[in-house]
Amino acid sequence: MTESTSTLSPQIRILSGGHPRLLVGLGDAKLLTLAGYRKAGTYTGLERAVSTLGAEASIAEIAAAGLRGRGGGGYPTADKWRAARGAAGDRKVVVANLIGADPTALGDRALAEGNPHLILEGLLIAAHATGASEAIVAIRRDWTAAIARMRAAVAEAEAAHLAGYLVLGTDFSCVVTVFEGSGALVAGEETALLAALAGDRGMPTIRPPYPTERGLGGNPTTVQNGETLANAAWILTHGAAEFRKVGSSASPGTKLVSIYGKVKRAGLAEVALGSPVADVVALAGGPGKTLKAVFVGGAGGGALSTAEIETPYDYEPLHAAGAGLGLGQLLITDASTCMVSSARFFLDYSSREACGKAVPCRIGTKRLVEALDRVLAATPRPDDFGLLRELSRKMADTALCHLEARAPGPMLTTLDRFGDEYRAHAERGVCLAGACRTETVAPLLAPLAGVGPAAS
Amino acid sequence: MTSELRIPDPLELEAAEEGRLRAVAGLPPLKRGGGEYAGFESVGLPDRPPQTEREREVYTLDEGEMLVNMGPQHPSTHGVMRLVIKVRGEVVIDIDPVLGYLHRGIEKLCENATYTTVMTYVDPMDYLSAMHNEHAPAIAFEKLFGIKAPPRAEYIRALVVELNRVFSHGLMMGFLALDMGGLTPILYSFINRDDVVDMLSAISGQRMLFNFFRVGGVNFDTNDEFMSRLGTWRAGVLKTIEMSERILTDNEIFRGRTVGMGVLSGAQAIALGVTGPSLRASGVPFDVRKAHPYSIYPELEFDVITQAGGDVYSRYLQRVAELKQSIHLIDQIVDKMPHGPVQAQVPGIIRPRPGRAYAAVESPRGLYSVYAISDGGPNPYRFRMRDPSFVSLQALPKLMPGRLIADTMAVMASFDPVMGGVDK
Amino acid sequence: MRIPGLGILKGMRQTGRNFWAPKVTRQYPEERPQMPDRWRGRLDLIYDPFGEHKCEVCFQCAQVCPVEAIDMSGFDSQGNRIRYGLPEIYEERKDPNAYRRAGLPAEPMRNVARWDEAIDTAWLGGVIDGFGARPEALIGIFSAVQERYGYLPERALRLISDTMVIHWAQVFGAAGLGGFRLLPTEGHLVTVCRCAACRFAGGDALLSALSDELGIAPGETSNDGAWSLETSDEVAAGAIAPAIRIDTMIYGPLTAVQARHLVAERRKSAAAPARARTASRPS
Amino acid sequence: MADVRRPRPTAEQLGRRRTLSAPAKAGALVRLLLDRFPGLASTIWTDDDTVEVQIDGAGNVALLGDLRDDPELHFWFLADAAAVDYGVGERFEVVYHLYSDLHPAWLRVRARVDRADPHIPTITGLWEGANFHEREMYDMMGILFDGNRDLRRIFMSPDYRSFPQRRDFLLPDDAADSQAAGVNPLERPETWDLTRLEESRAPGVMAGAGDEP
Amino acid sequence: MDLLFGILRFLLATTLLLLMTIPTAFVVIQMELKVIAQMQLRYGPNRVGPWGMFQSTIHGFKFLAKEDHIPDQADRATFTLAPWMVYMAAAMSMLVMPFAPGAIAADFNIGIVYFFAVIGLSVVGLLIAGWASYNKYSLLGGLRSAAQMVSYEIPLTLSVVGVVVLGGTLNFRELIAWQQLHGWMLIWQPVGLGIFYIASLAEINRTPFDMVEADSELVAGPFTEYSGMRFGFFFFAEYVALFIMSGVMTALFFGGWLAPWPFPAQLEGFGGTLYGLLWFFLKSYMFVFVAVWLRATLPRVRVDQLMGMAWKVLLPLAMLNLLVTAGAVLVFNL
Repeated sequence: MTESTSTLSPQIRILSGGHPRLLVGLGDAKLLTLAGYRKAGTYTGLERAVSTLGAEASIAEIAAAGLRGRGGGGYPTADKWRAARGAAGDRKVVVANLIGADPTALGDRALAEGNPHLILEGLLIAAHATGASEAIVAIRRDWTAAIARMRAAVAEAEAAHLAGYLVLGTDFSCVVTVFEGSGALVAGEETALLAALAGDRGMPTIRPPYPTERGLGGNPTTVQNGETLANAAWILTHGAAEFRKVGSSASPGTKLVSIYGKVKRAGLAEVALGSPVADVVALAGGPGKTLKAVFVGGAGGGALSTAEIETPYDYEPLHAAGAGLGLGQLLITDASTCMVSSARFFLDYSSREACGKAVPCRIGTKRLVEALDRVLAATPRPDDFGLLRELSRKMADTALCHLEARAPGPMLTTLDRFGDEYRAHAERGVCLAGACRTETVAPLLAPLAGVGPAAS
Repeated sequence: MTSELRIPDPLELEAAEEGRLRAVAGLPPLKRGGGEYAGFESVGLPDRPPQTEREREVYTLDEGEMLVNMGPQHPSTHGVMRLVIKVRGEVVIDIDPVLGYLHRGIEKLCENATYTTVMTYVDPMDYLSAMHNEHAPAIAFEKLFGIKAPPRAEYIRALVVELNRVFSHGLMMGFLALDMGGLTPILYSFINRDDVVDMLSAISGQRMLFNFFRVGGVNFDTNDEFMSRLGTWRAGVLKTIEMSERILTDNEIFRGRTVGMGVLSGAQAIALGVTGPSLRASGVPFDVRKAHPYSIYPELEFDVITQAGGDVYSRYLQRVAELKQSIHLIDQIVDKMPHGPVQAQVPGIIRPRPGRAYAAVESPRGLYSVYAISDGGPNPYRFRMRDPSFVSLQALPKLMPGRLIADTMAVMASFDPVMGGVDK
Repeated sequence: MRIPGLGILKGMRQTGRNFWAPKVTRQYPEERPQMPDRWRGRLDLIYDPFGEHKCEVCFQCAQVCPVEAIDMSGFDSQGNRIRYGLPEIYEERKDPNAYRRAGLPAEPMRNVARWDEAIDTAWLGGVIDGFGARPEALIGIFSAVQERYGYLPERALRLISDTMVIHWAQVFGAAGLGGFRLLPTEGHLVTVCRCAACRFAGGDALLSALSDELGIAPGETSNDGAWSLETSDEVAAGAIAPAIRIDTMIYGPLTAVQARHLVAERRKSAAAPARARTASRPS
Repeated sequence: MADVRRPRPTAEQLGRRRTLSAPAKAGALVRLLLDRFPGLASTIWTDDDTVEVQIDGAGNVALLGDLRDDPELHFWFLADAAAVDYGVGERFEVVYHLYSDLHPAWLRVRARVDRADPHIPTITGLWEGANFHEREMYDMMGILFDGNRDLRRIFMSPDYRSFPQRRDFLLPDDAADSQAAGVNPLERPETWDLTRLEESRAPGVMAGAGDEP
Repeated sequence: MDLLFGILRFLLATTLLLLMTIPTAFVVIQMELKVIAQMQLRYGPNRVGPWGMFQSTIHGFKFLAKEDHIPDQADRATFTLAPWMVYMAAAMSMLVMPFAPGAIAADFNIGIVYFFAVIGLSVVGLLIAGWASYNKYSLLGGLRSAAQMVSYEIPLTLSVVGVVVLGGTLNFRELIAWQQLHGWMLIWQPVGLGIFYIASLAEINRTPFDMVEADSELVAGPFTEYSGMRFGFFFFAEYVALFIMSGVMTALFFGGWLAPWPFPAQLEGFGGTLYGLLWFFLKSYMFVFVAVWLRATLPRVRVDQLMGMAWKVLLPLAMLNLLVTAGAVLVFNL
């Protein structure tokens, strides 16, 4: 398929290659209408689930496919649905998380803009499987196109009795509503999303109780990433065996990866889980200059050095390497990128996006940024590197949400792999990448004293 | 008891004596009932026509009569109030209480406050029984909102309320003595009061205006500090009360001034709306805790104490007896107190259904009631408070004619009014 | 029949005994009273060892305060200048309304809209009803308001809180997250994307170039009030990074030179379409 | 929890809902009232410790007298007498709360008063102590009690010209209009010229009513 | 020559007495503050000076420092005159006070008559003050004081007449000498003592008979409108009078400067004077203490009860007492 951005926002460029499943025909205007979508042969998954299989069997199907949450946690979807189905409560809710916690992760946005019916179908399947009578689609509020198309899709589906009351003539009813959600990093956390939906400040709460037991309005709630739902729909359409054809045994299937940074063609690609990171990088035409490091998983992930470039792109291996799948962000940096300021950028992003509920996150990220600033300014305190590791450990221990636990990830990984840059900055005030000469460290903060001259 | 030391009414004596003297001197007898309208300069106010017959009656002076302004800056008016006293010599002919010097429009404030905020506004009404002030609205709002406070919360409420009653009655003993020139009992009462308010501040965090009650419970559970203070206080409280009692109860001068003074018959008290200890001192066994059991009082064992006399002395004895009764009630409450939560789950902004609720509690001064109307909004549509001392004050003009100025204060103190409540 | 004088003697015995009894007076300046743990007499904000307020203006205390006694004013974790409470609290004492209230002559404030922007209550009520006053729709309502006014006026938030029966400490807290503006911006708004993609594609160069071109730092407004500069993640330019947004149009990918040129062009063309909210603001 | 602040709290959060049906203990009283005063049958309402009847203001003395003197009703104690303003164009209500030791329920008598011409007979003949209540009602609401010898201001000063607790009484302060109006009243300079008070006086209140009742 | 010496001695004695009244007042006030505080479980003044013993002194200087306010419609002449009259009445009555042998300012042979004549003058001052203040409370207070003092003069004097009949003299010194021979007068005149003490309390407006300035009824009685040093004079006069009454009671019933058994009753020469002073002040301040004690304990009686007591109880008792005494004197011709 070719790079077509016909119906998608200009930000989204579909890269060729990989194993396109969800991306098939994406950006094609036909997919936006129900008719065109039916012509592509779908909603059969929903029909199958509702009419023939029934809830338990469809959950079993998902379990057989071994689908895992694409939101970065990698929690088996089938288990989550079972928990929600087993939970007591007359009113159950399913929420599709299209908040797009990290704006650079374009997968959800692409799906929501290019193929809303796919997400809707997956949502309805999840609702039917968990016995939910109410479904909520929470979309990042500045994805206006996605919101409009999703609303239109819901209207169409309800008109066609694919959603709403008495779906497909069965007694399964599910009312779908589309809401804007505030685009904040923390909103990727499901409890925070639920708090925001309850009209509260979007801040995560302590788990347990898990949302599947006590979520929105105290009712069992299943929160699923849009990509996960799309995969679920795909599974019930094509069958678990088909799904397992691609991907590793531990986590079959594909993942939408948005690749950016110092690359020839930044954009969105769909790769099989378990394929080496190198191949994924290759999809974007590789780095312009010599590859230096690959930041996997954005602010919550970590950096891979060129030595680890062969690591399989999968949950466990990346986690072992200190990185994470995240929402599929893949940042490629070349030799002209200063690792210290990059780490500082990610940490600053985390601290800016901190909801302010958990003290370790709120204060800790600030302190880490300050320590890094001191390092960059070549005026470190003697114990600054100790402080970095100590604080990171504490934050990981006392974390309220996974975002907080992983916030120091980029810093730690770079500190392990590129310690010499840190030392050079701290001791001699020299940037080995030679990048800090031109860069002002992150905006909205006071420019650091001595950064420019220190580099000479 | 009332028959002994019964003093004759000086008014008749004085009139008869005056008539005799005038006859001896060959003067025509004094004409009574005539007199001309004196106007308001006689009490230092800009003159204006009288508004009502009653006012004209008060400000019309016979021969040999004069108007005395007692208050608003008088040493012993229990706050800022003004009594316009019509006297002949020292004999009181008539009294007209002038209120409003402390009026803060609390009802209006509460009608513009949310249901949770009302608690802070009613506190300074009857500042000697702030807990009672909070109790009535709490009950009324819970009725409106259809929730119930947890049992432990009810017990804590009863506990703090009775503690409040104890120090309020203790202070009444002291103020009564002070208005008769006895300096010491008030200080003994304040020893007791200090212990109690320290205790209450240990549980509620404030010393005088507690803001302790919540809709659907209380603010805090008891803590060790409170319980330990309660224990030490309970050990010594009766002794402190004893000290004042020894000084007053048997004292001839005290009895001579209070026995048979300001006798209020039961029927009269009912007609005047006098409630609480003052009503029971007239022999009417009306106690809201029994008449309309509201908190946990059905579960407590106590009888309604009454006195026969209906005079100042009986009111004093009544207060003392109820004080000791409250201490026994506190013992029972502490014994029976269950475990559990102290606050029902209540939304942040309370919006009851439209409806009406009336709740009355027995405050140290009598029936303190709240009538709240909800229109479904976040603040009460109408919030009415009936303060006992406000109503009891009407008894003063009925009791005083024929007495002396000196007794005005004693009789007023025997009703134990608190101007903060009277003026709302 | 009691012997006269006996009661008096009884009382005198009591006072005479107390003459020797231990005294209960607290010698205040020497003996400090023991304040109970729950003492509510005094509030204070605590500092961290780095000498900063630990309060991050997250409104959680205000949310749990039963009598809405807590007023807040400060910068939240987003760097937003947020506050709520009566205007005469804290530095808003210098607010002209507080002056007016005190009967003093009041001069107009700089950004009037912060206090005096009139809200189309009917319209906002309609919006809220359109969402059925469901708390899930809070963000949607916010974005509708920001769509119309360019920021979230305090009165709009108050109205939302009252109509939807959400404690408005919560409303403020929710508005604090998710990149809403709580202060009005003036003139054309130039937004430089701050997302990772743009940043590593050289977004910072854009920012420095633009702030040099406009002569203002991010978050500021030029003196003539025609241009404001801000940074945000919302542009989210994946493929077209680095990108900027002027009012509503997104431009990218740009180099620093192109960006500077673009803005310069826009500045030259004097006939810049006024934004909706500037029209609706009382002059 | 986030769900506590939902607009319509669910039953378990609210705890016990009150039933508006007449409870057993007040049933006897309700029957007795229906027997004595069949005219009031339509207006009897009761909750768990109050029985309420509504009458026309003119009939208050007769009804309260009967209630007090009837040996079976025997409502001998006037607990409270308050006035309620239901807004411009609506009505006033004078609400009496009575107590009887024969019946375990408060009896609430709501007497309607025409707001345009607020007159109602006094009950000081029945309970002398109602005098202060009526004075307060006159002071705060401007209700005129015919036959009360002492109807004058009690809290406000005698030369005060308005009736503060009426609903249309405009405070020159933020407390008066709720925030639901969408404005922060502190920012409204016009609330400061007190002429608004004069305009806002209700039609029923003649100027200087504070002077000649 | 002799006359000149007498004049000098008189001037010296009067100045000494006048100077003495102020510290006396300070001491008595201090006693009142401190003793009542102790009985009320307070510490009382304990900041000014060691054990706060200069508190009353500070009060005195405070009066000096305060504004001297005279109401517009007050009668200035009488208003300013009244405090002096009250104060001088107290000060002059000290002239015959028998402090110690050789320490009597004016040793009249009619000292007792002089004393009761002078001490009665204070009522005039109070009456004037009440009338001049143009204040209803002051007027009521003045009238009360007039009625009260006039009526209590009678039992007071009558109770002393018994003593005089028994002692056969109107001179304090001789009376004390008589007591040295026959034992103290309280043995012979117990009833007289009781009447005298009650009546004297009423005479000097002490609790429980402080009708005149009943602070909870009449705000401060005749003193309501007074401020600054004028009020200070009333204030001091009251306490000086308290001391004087105690002193006179000591002289009349408790043997004046005589020491009680087993001490030597009296010494010779200048040492004897000091010895006498010691015992006199000891006894007097004991009665001051008792008065303060009463004030700390008792509430105030009502004015009609006060009058009733004077006329219905004390007067007949005093009469009876006098009758019995006179009869005894006739029968046993002592």
